[in-house]
Amino acid sequence: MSGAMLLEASGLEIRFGGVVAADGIGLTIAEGEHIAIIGPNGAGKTTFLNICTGYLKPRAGSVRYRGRELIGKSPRAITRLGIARAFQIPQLFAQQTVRENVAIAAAARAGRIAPFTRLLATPERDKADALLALIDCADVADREAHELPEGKRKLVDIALALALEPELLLMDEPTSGVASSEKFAVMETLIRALEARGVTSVFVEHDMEMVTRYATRVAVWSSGQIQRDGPPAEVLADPEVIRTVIGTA
Amino acid sequence: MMRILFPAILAALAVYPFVGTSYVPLLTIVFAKALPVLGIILLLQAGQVSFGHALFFAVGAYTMGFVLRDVGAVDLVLLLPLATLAAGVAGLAVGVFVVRYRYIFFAMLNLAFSMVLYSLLEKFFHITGGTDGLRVARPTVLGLAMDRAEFELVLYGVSLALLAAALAAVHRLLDSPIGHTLKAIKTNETRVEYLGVSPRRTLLAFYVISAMLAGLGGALVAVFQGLATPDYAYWTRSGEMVFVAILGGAGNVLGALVGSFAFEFIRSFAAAYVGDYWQMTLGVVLLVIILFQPDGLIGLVQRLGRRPGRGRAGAAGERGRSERNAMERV
Amino acid sequence: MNTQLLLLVLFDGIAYGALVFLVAVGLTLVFGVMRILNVAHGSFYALGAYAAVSLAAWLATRGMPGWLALPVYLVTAVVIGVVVGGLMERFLLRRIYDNEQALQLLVTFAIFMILENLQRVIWGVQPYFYSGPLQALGNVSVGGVTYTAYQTLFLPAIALCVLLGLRFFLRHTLAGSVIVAVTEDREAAMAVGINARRAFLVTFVIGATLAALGGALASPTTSVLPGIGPDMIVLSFAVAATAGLGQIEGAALAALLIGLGRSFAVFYAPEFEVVMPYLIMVLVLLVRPEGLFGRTAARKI
Amino acid sequence: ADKPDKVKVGITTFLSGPASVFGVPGRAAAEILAKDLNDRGGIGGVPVELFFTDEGAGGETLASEFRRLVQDEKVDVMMAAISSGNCLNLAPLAEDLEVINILWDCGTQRIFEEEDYKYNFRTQGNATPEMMAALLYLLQTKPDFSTIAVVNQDYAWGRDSWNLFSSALKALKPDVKVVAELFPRFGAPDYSAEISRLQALRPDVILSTSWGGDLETFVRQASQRGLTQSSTFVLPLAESSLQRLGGALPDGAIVGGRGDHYFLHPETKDTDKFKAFVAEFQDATGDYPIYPAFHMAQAFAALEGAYAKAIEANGGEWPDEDQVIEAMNGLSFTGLGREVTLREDHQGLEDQLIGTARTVGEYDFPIIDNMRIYAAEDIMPPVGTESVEWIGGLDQSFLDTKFDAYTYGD
Amino acid sequence: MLELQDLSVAIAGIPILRGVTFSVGEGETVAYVGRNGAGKTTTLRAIMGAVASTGTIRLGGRAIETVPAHERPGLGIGWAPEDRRLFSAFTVKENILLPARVARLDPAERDRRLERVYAILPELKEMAGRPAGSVSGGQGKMVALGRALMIGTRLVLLDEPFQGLAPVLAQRYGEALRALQAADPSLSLLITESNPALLKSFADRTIGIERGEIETAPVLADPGR
Ligand SMILES: Nc1ncnc2c1ncn2[C@@H]1O[C@H](COP(=O)(O)OP(=O)(O)OP(=O)(O)O)[C@@H](O)[C@H]1O
Ligand SMILES: Nc1ncnc2c1ncn2[C@@H]1O[C@H](COP(=O)(O)OP(=O)(O)OP(=O)(O)O)[C@@H](O)[C@H]1O
Ligand SMILES: CC(C)C[C@H](N)C(=O)O
Ligand SMILES: [Mg+2]
Ligand SMILES: [Mg+2]
Repeated sequence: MSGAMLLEASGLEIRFGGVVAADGIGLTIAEGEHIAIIGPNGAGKTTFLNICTGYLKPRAGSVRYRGRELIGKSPRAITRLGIARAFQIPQLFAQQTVRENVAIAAAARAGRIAPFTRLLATPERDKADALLALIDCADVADREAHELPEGKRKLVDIALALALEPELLLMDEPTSGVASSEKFAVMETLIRALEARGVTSVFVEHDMEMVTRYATRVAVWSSGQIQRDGPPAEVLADPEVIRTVIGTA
Repeated sequence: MMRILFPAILAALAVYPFVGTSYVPLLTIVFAKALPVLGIILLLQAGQVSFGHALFFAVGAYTMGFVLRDVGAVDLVLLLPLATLAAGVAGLAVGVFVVRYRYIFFAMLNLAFSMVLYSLLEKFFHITGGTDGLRVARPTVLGLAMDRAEFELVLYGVSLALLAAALAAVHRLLDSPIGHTLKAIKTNETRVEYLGVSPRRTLLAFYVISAMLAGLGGALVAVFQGLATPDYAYWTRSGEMVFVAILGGAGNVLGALVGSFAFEFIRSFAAAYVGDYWQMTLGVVLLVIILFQPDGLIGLVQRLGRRPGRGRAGAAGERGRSERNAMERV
Repeated sequence: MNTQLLLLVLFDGIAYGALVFLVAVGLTLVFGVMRILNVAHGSFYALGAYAAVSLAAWLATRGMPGWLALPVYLVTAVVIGVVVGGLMERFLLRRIYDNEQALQLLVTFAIFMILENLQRVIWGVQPYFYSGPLQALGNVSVGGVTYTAYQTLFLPAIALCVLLGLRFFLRHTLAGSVIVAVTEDREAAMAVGINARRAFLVTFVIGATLAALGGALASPTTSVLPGIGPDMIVLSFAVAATAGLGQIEGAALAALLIGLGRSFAVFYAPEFEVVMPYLIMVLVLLVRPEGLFGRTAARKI
Repeated sequence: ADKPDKVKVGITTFLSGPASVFGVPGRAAAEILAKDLNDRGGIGGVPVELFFTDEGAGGETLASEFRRLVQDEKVDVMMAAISSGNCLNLAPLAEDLEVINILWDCGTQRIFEEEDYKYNFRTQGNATPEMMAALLYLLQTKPDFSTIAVVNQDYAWGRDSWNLFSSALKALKPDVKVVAELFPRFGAPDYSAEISRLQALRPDVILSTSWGGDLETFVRQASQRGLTQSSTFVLPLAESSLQRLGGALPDGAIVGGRGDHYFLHPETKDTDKFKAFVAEFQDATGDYPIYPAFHMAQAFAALEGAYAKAIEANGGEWPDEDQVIEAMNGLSFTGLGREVTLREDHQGLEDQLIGTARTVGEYDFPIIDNMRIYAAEDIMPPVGTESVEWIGGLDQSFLDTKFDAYTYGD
Repeated sequence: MLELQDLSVAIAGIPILRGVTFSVGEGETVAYVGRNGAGKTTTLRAIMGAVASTGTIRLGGRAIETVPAHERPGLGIGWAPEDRRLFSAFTVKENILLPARVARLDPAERDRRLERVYAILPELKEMAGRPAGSVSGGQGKMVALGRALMIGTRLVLLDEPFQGLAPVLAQRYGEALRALQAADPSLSLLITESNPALLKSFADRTIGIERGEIETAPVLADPGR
């Protein structure tokens, strides 16, 4: 099922004071994959995403995207290459409405400056509404972002990433904080949308249920290293992984 | 409100000179000074307070002075664009540097630059006329030399027209995609980066525009007063501009006009009637506005037309605030 | 340039820097803690100077020896800090903590205008002058040049004490931690039992007191006149920004730089005297965008 | 024209900022003078009404206020201004607004040398005679010095006055070395660094044409650090600060008052008019009058005189503006010093009184002793000649310029 | 221990809690569940006095709605906010100790509690010296929990404590919290969770909230569906 090589990370190292957050991380991602990253807290999962998106610069190692080196590039440049990111802690524009939030992202994607047309009169408006409907946040479209409850904020955060129409989408615990009643429904539609658009995705996740359902592959982080990497069935069955991450239900 | 109120005000102001003249000079100043305020409002959208826009005001003013002194009789129609351009160039030069900074650093760097200009204007007595300033001769308009009365009338019209154009343009601009990006910088710059957009360049673009607005204002004031002095660039001037922006209300471009109007009138009446107390009067008025009308005079009008649930800072306060410093934190 | 001149530059620089620091540190503190750029700070300075000079001069006519003015200054400063600063925080600032920074700044701007005017009403526009302490402490001679011990020794000493005192207060006392916590997140602070309001009040009063003290201590060295406030405040701004957000040590270094820069200018390039503080600030921020001692913001995402 | 019910007079003076030390006494004087005038029935039976506005508010606000007074209040005469800078800006404005303007205190000589004005008149001397008097007095009384330093405020007055003084010095005593030219900004609160530098340089003479708060701060800090012991101070404007400086000003400093006026003026101090004014001024302010007060007296004398002359010329009828202007030309009037005459270039001819500070029993502040009064004509260029070139042509004979000498007490 | 009598909150005019009424018994552990935006966090913030509310809030029989926000922790209420709210200027340890210092506990007592916290959350001991600003999302949650336990002697409010925690840890917390109750039977816990499955294991009781109102018959959303 997995197509051409998309992203290739190798030998990533970074430490903060004493903490080793990445210690020779290497991971390859092929088109069409949906890779779940699991691992104990503080293992370095977010750090990995931070490196891939240019927020942190590793002491060593490289990340190639379609053969292009990403290390040293700014988050902006990397985003322009088609890599979008959703955050563990939602990053929204607090004082603008949810619809505006998403439309801004869409406009950024379209490179639309249009100094004299209203944002909500541009085609981006419809894009925004479509996306909000997808993650079923249409009801809060007119709320200012800071008014939203945590769960909704997470979803809107994902919508912003989607609005960039990325080739590769990196999501940091996309549905943590989203009520379990919606969780699955949302992730379901989300993954379908990604498939439909042919978007490859990586998502950090602590909910094994999610992992088993939606990941095509699982990578297990543990104190800055990749402890295990493979198809969900195998990896989640690995006693070591069960001991360090999953625990006995 | 831009639809109803704006045209109404314009119409009223446009016919005024035909019914009465005594406030023509004061109103001209009001219009001219509303321009830099508009520039301030622009930057406030991105959460940035410039404490140095007097710099560009002064650049505009002195450009007029220098050209008229050293080049000779240049026509107003040429002078204004010239001064605006000069301010724009200055804005670019300073902007490239300051847009890298935020909050107090942004505010203070702007202040620093304007104070540097201020000191230079003061020090280079033989070029700039020093503290006493530079006289600005009265230029021709479309080739005609005019006496004071005519010229003041013309200037009234010109300032009003320019201001109206600027207000309309900025209003559009702020609601446009790039305008919204600007506002986004205020609450979450990191995310803007992650949208593939450069906050700095966006800010720079608007910075230059605001500088040009300030410059135009300075130019108009200078020809009107026939004078350009270093304290055009002094920090309290910049403070005044921010002051007026808040007084009028930074939430809407009309705030610039309303604020400038209120400010100049309060000032001249205070000067006339409470004499030594004019400063205090202004201060008290401002306090009252901020405490009881945080979104400025314009907010009063605006409030009526606003849907509930979108209340600004005041209302959504608690969470709004914690949200804000959450944003600083996350 | 010969060493003797350098020496003089050094002394003038330190003397002036010490004074600037005493005033600017209060502003830096208030800004660091409350994120409010207090434009009225300069007015506290002026009030301090006026109150101190008129009180001391009056007492002197009642036969108070010059050195006794020093304790008087301290008392005046504290009274002003507590009364004026306290009232301002309690009845004005407290109401706008939830509003935007720009708005908070403007409130202080309004208060600045009012206080400036008020001070003119109370003390008029005539200059006041009383240099009792200055004379009491006498002169010292350096390389054939006479300095007042007050400016070259006493003020720097005081500045040093204030620096160390504040440092200790913020780093090693509960009150200090409380203030720091409140700065970062009021709601969270309340949730661990901190009385945010009191913390803000205390901070602001300290800041105001320092400004007033600066004014009081400056009064013997200059005639107290309308307009000293606004001049001092821009300097304090420059210091606060150069220092880095709320960095006490930064403020000290920045003030010193500015002091030296100024006296350098006077000796070697008088035209640049006025520009110096700003040039220094621009240069520093060019190299260190977060200010001299500024910490780069904590992890964001 | 038929009689108005008031003659409105607008006056600009420093009411705020360091300079207000100097401007406020000016206002006090104006109020006293207006009251007296009105008690005497006003101008040709018409009372005067005064409108004050603050020069401290800054050039632009001042210009607007000037406008407002002329256009809205419809004042008949303006009196502007103290600061040379403001005069340079307001004189053209007055011309533009076609209102009579009396330059009541500002000093820069450039005003009438660079422009011809119809509506502007200066009822007092200007920088040139004021500086020449100071220089002459120095050269005549303390000729043996070889180095000089200047500490002036950084604005028109400070610059122009030094320009005049120094070029005259170059012409008359070329060997003197200028060791430092310091122009601290107007209103600077602290001169420590400047003083250190001066102490390092040890000039024989230190000139400062500063005034108001600035002068006081400078002199205080200088004397505190013993600078006043090591150098001779030449302070052409210090008369206006003597009372507040008290002991800080060392005996022996050369002190002037920009014209011939002084509350102990040897020729006029005993006239009833003079005594009455000093008394009233003391009641009002608690101080002896300083020279802005005297300059104000001259402005009022000129105003009254001009109207009287115009009314007479108009056969008892109330004059229109042009007739008043007509009357102003060549007008002679007497304030509280000697008589002053307006030349055809509208510049006043005012003699110059200057002397040496000395502490005496009767006053708790130094008084001016060894006074010399120089005649205006002798120490300023004739109409049409620019000061700078006139000074260029000075030679040693200038040092023999006559004067009337007086010592305190007789 | 805790009793809420028709507690209502409105923000910017919108009603967010409508007459919320329920109680948590002494030593009881209550799961407070509801979908996003139901009002869980707001309820906790109201109890802490972080938002203005109407109705009554009783702690151990005493009405505390009039007690100023900053004095409520002193009554023995600890709160671990959903969004962590750490003080990044301090280290992890300083964060945990802060409530105790503010309450001026004597050092002995303070250390006793600190040990208890470390016992429950050993990870914190390792992180003790690190700047709180630098810790990871999940680590942050732990620090917030530890901080709440320092001061919360009678009632601890946990806002989605498991959110973002690796499952092993989540489980261990379950156990740890139970251990806590065992150690101190009078301690009451109110735990919000949008994912009730995690609480099934040890909550004594579940209260549901929906659109700001208490659901009478809370149906625990079953993950399977
Ligand atoms: N400052 C505010 N302004 C306007 N509405 C607000 C504000 N704060 C909260 N709300 C609204 O109150 C409702 C409850 O929010 P709350 O955070 O309590 O939900 P929650 O149950 O905690 O959701 P989650 O499980 O996602 O944390 C939401 O609809 C939210 O939009
Ligand atoms: N900017 C930083 N400064 C200092 N330390 C950091 C920084 N970013 C990460 N760390 C440390 O690196 C380690 C890995 O952090 P990271 O956020 O990647 O963990 P994580 O796997 O995402 O954990 P979680 O599942 O809780 O989010 C943590 O111990 C954290 O304290
Ligand atoms: C007060 C005066 C000394 C002012 C000075 N004559 C000037 O022209 O500015
Ligand atoms: Mg993470
Ligand atoms: Mg919640």
